Amino acid sequence: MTVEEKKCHDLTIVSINGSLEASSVPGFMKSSPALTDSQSIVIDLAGVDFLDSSGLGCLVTIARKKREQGGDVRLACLNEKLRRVFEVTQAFRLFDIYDDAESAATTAANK
Amino acid sequence: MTVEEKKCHDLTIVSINGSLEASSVPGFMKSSPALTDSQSIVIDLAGVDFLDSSGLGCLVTIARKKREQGGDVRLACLNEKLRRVFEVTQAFRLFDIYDDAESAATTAANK
Amino acid sequence: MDTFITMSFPSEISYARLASNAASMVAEIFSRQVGIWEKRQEFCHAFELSVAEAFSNSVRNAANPETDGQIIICFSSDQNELMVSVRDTNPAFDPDIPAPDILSYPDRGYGLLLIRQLMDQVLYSRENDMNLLSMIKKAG
Amino acid sequence: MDTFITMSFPSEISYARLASNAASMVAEIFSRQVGIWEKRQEFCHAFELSVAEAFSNSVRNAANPETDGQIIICFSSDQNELMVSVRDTNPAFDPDIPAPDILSYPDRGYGLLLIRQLMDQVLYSRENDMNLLSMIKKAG
Ligand SMILES: Nc1ncnc2c1ncn2[C@@H]1O[C@H](COP(=O)(O)OP(=O)(O)O)[C@@H](O)[C@H]1O
Ligand SMILES: Nc1ncnc2c1ncn2[C@@H]1O[C@H](COP(=O)(O)OP(=O)(O)O)[C@@H](O)[C@H]1O
Repeated sequence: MTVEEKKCHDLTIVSINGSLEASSVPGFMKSSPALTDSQSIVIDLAGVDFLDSSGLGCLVTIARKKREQGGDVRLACLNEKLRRVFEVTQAFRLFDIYDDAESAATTAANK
Repeated sequence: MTVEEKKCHDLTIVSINGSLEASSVPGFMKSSPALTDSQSIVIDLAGVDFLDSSGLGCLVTIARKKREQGGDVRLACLNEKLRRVFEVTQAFRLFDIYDDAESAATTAANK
Repeated sequence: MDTFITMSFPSEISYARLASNAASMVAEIFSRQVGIWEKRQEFCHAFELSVAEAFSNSVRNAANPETDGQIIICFSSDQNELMVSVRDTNPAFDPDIPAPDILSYPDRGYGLLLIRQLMDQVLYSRENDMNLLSMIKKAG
Repeated sequence: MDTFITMSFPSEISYARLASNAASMVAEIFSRQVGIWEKRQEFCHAFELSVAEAFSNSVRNAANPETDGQIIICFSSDQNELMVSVRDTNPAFDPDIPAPDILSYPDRGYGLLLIRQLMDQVLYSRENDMNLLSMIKKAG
């Protein structure tokens, strides 16, 4: 799993490539300070082919921590498999989910 | 495995996508009449991620049949794994191998 | 149902992806064999994710990570369904543990929920001091 | 060397890719563990292809395709090497069969040649009426 960061409309977009699962979650959480600070971010999941319950738990934790600090996290580009995970666990209720990272960033910046 | 055909300099380029191995060889041999007629062809292996001894045997057979009929077969775009198979079996001695399908077709057409 | 594939792995998280990929490939072969090729993606994902969850649960909840407990995965099928079972030497557990309350932002507890939702039937039993979690999905 | 993974498959060609993919993944995990990550691609390919060849040989040369012979694959390792062994119930064979003469355009006979070239050591034995082909590659 690799993680990249870029700025878009003053927002950080964190892009993950690979699978977000039990064995890669610890590395992901350490990959970027943007995941734990109070700033809003977009997480681009276009490159994520597989997400398990640990990966989901880690995204939920990021959302909780951001919101406790007044920030937010938006998700972009979930493939069919990822959408299914968000549906059957009802986790879609916790996230704004966008078709692409740019529009997620634009919407967030305009709020 | 999927197979596509296109014309380039009057030559047929057959492009394979997927793996060429014991279980896919029979389907491949039936996929196109260009593989067994007397005309020269280029086989583009850019999309082939895996080749086993059955796949190699099938390419050698195509070369033999073409040459018996006065035609030829050129191979293009072998990745590292495929090159290794051609090297350790010495099969590179039977084929002209090109970096891309276009130049294979151009060279063949100029002969 | 006949068991046709058996796999035995060390109880280590590094093998979870191997086990779940294998499950996805078995499901793909089954999808072709029984003629449900058009819904293979959903079918394969159910097996891939369920085995990933069951396997990582087995690793995480091992009573004694030092001893050599293996995780054993079996695939069985007939024309109508594919079953994967995961066996470990862990303490017994309750497979019907309720789903967590999503609105309280739980950081865990989604594993068995995902399995129950993606599979058609989940059976749990305790045999010879081992947990046996069997997960079945119907072709139809 | 300790055997750490065992897999048992039906003797059918549709499982060849599953077996060879699994071998490649085991080799990748081993490459990380023993610190030969920079040459993992060659290492994984050797296992992927050797298992593909051994597996399809087992399927193709079954004496009695109707009876339920399983193909059993085991992985063993120590710090210095990774070994995969493939066991089947076929008639005995000669693993040292000479390489075919490439200039005569042979359509087959490359399988054991590939295995011998890609692996560091190939051992063959006959045990309990089964063929056991063990293929070893050194980390160093
Ligand atoms: N294979 C297992 N061995 C022992 N306990 C298990 C096993 N699988 C699940 N459990 C128990 O069930 C609980 C719920 O599992 P799960 O729904 O996957 O959520 P999580 O693993 O995130 O807690 C686990 O916390 C554990 O106590
Ligand atoms: N598992 C096996 N069981 C029985 N015979 C085998 C087995 N593997 C190889 N052989 C024998 O060795 C021969 C050479 O195998 P190989 O080098 O892979 O070439 P090919 O399979 O193309 O003939 C086979 O034709 C077969 O007679």
